[in-house]
Amino acid sequence: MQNGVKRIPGGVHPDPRKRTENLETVVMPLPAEVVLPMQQHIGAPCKPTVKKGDRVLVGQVVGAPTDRLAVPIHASVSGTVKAVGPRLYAGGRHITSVQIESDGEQTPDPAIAPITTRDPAEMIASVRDSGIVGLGGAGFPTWFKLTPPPGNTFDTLVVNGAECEPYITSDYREMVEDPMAIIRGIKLVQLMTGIRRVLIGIEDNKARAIDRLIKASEQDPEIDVVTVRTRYPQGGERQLIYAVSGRIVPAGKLPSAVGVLVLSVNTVSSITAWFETGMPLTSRRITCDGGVVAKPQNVRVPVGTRLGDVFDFCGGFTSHPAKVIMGGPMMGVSQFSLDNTVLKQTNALLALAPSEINQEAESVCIRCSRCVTACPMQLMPSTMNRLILDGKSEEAAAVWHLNDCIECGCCSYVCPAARNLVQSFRYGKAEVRLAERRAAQAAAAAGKEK
Amino acid sequence: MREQLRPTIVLLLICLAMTFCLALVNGATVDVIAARQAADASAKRLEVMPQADEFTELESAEWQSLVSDSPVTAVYQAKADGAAVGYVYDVTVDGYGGAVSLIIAVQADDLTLSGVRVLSHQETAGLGAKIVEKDFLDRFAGKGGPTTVLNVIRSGGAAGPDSIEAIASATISSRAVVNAANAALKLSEALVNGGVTP
Amino acid sequence: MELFLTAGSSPHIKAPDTTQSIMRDVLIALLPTTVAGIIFFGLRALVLVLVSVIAAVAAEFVYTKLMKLPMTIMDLSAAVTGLLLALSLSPLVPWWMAAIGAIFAIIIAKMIFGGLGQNFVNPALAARAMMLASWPSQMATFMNPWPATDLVASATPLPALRYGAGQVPTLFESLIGRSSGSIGEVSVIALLIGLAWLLYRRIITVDTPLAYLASFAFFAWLWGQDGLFTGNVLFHVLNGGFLMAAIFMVSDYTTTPMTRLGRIIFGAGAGFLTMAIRAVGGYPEGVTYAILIMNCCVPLIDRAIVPSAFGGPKRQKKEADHA
Amino acid sequence: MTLYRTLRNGIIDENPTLRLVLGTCPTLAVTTAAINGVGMGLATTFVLICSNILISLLRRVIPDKVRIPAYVVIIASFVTIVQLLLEAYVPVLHQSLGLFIPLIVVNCIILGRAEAFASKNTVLYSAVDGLGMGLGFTLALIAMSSLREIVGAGTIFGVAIFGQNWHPMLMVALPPGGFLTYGLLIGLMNKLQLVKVNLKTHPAPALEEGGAK
Repeated sequence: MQNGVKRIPGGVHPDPRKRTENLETVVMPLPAEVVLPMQQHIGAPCKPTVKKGDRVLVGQVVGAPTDRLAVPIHASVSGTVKAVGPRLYAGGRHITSVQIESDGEQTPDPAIAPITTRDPAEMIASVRDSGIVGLGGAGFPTWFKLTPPPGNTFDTLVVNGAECEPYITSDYREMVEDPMAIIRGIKLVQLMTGIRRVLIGIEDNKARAIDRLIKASEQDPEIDVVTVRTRYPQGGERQLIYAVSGRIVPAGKLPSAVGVLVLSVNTVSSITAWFETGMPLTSRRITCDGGVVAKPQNVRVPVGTRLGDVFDFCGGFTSHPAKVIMGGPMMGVSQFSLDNTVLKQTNALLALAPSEINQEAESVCIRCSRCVTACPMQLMPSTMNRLILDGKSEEAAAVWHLNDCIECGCCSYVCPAARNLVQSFRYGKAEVRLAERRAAQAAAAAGKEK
Repeated sequence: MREQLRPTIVLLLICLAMTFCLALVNGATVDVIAARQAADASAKRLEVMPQADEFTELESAEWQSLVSDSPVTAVYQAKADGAAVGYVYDVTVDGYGGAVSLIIAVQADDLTLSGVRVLSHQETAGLGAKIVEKDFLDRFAGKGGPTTVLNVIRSGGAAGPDSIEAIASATISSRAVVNAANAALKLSEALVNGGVTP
Repeated sequence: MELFLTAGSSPHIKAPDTTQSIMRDVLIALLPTTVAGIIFFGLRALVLVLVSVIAAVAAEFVYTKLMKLPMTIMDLSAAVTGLLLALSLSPLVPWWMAAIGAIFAIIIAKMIFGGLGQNFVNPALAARAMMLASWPSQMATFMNPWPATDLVASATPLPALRYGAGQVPTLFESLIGRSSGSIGEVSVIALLIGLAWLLYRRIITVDTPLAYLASFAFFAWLWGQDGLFTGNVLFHVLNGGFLMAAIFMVSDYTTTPMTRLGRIIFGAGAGFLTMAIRAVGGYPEGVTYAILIMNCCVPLIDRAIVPSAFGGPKRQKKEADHA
Repeated sequence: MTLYRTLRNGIIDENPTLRLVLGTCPTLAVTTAAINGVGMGLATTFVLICSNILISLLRRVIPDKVRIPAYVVIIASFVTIVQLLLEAYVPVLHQSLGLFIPLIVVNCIILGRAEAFASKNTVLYSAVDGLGMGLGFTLALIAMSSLREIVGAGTIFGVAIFGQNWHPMLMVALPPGGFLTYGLLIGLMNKLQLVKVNLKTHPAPALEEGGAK
């Protein structure tokens, strides 16, 4: 074990509220039906390969990728397709979804078999078939990450076990319950990418996980467990890379620019499961917690399970939740309906009591500069906020580096005036994108006229 | 050519016309102004030396050799019924905000101050500007005498026979007036001793 | 289908500190100084404190009502301004002057510019400067603290040192508050207790006060009474309004820069100006004008310093130099 | 534009001091006492009316190329006349306004009105414009100087109006107080004018078709 080499700038220290960290993961009984939206990754949505009335088996492809980046979507239960059509999701987009009624049998697709190839290129291609995406949040297709962009090479694998958001313990439980799966997964990744050096970054408040992984990696001198300071957003890619290796990812670049590949612990163990069983990503562990959840715990659920079913399994609500959030309270997306479903990248479901969430009205900025201190990207949140509200988003981007904002929410979290800082940055970034697009269109039109 | 000429001629005519108007107004007022200025000056001198009825200015050669570096700019001999009673001085000293011009009268017989008036100043309003107030200037009346040098004490301090209490928070302005008075006293003594009999 | 229509953009949680709680902590930090002032100067200090605070809050109340703005007195910033103003006054100032000062601070220096967060100068200091210009003699007459027998002091420590008039207090006297001066500036110990509270509650960071102290101490040493590099640093630090300003004025959020580098520049500039005024200016005390002048520079400082983002070009270069 | 509108324009709508922010130098400098405000205002009004009349009379004679020098000569002459008259017959005012009388020459109100109004309008209107602008200037100066004298010195036209225990706010009589008072008066004027504009030019907006009620 070694300590993190650098302290990340900024950051905040919210109350961890990790009440589920000592509870064994429970497998949830099969839900009556699942709904699989055709977009659970970054990239174009998949095209449904089944129609109403089709019978499907577990692990069978129901959505085929339509562009270079995307990964397939697999049935998470066996049963009958009840409907294929658009559904409304948080964020206000309609996404084509496949609704499957479970037959309760969970019959696996007979084609499923362990992956035996050990040729790097073939292995990476097979990871695409597994449907695995980054399970920490954004859902970036993992197979795509495994190949460095032209001109870059990987020399270090950073395994992200920081899990800095409050409430969430799904990565932690993975590390505690099956550390060997992570180590085996790391070795598979080493095979695929040729990376030798591996750093597993874990926050110093997760002593048991650190302990387990050190024991599991005793035989492997190339794998080091690195303890990092407990601080949000320690689990952000740039932050974790800096903390464990001292390398700084240049603004606007990906970690591959400094030779680093970052995978979360759950992603790594999904790779293990894929190669050892051949079963694609059809279920995952999520933390179900929050002040109004009767029995908070970690549950393994099929992808596509209704949120309501998960909450019901966890004892239901003790009172009406003030907010239902998919993901952590700092970066998660609040949900408008319990009919929305668990996605591949969902790591937590929170139903929060009014006392747990921010309900303060926005008031004027008092220039306390706490946001400046808290910003892990060393930006000037209050200045950018003022400019964006004045309609000067482009100045905020050109002078004050608006586009380097990682939307971690630290500024809004610390603001004593409860200003909607990061919220305004999302708006500002959209405005800048729009302006750039318009400028490009105008330039193109001008070019044509000539 | 005509284009150049016309504006020139018009401007010239306007200048001539306005100059003519100014000459008229000046002619009508010049005597009034002169008379008033003279009256003003003698009225001020009368104020500081009420017993006199005639003031004659001394030639600068008569007194400038007696003292060096004096802030005094003019000396008048004051006479009552033809008999000399004292001197009246125009003095300009440095105050807090710039030059302070005063009129200071000294009795010829015992070399004491007869009166002090401020003609113009640029002291801070409400502070140094209080040097024009009667309350402050009256502190000078009767002070002085042969070889006396007046000194300034802080407002509220213990006063001696030769001390002038300063205006609160305006010691520099107060000191300026006292310096002017000391210059007048010194010159008076020199004038008396130097035989320029009043 | 059950809908949760209070959905909103992340983050969904917030740290417990609010504007009101911050101002409350500042008030708590000012408490020891206020109590010390009332003990040393008696009832008249209490009256001044009450009048100033009430006038400030009432002025904000009336202004917001008249201009039909959202009511803001509950953020307690007006109370802080009123208290800071009272503490920077001589206990002998008539109560109505304090009231006018407090109203000036709130209406002219703060609300007209848009209220909390928008004022470009520290309202309490602006009001103090106005009062210094309006009533110089009342503002410069001080009293000896309890249990002295003669009520009106001949001079406060700074003029005593500068003009050689009156008693220069010993360091011990300055520490517990036995010299004359403004209500809030005589007891060093009470001020330090306030500083400890602000730091413990993380209301202020130590960078601006330290920069102010360092620069001020250097120039105090430089501009000594007996020529260069002979100054009595400890005397200048412990007497006059320096400490109170270092703790409560240069750490004022609204009127100081947002970046750490900016705050250090601010503190250093204020330190230089304070000592420049004390040593060669027209006043024995320079804190008020020094900070007001630096307040005016804050927009420039904030505009000039654009921090490089984490991973931005400058930062990379710096790290490369380290390696 | 009627004669009344022309007069009112100078006094209120385009008050040179409070709306056009012209002639700030004399405004800030002489308004320490009400009597100075009156004196300066009336002296300026006199020059303004005279120069407006003369310039309006000569507006077809003065060639465009030399109009500015011609205006300056005319204005400067009238200022000198005022100065001589004041010195001869109102020496008290002459003493207190002293330096600022010659400065009327460069008071931009006068040159501004000559250029913007008198050179384009008939004699009668120019005279009325001069009167209106002059009165506007005078009224603004009186307002400001009275305020500064009352607050800054505790007197009005030299008469004490507060008791013995009142210590006037000296700062208001000092230069910073001049700027502050000026700013506040302009702000107040804007506030009042804004309300009026809103009511007059922006009546309750009519609902567009299909607009929500």
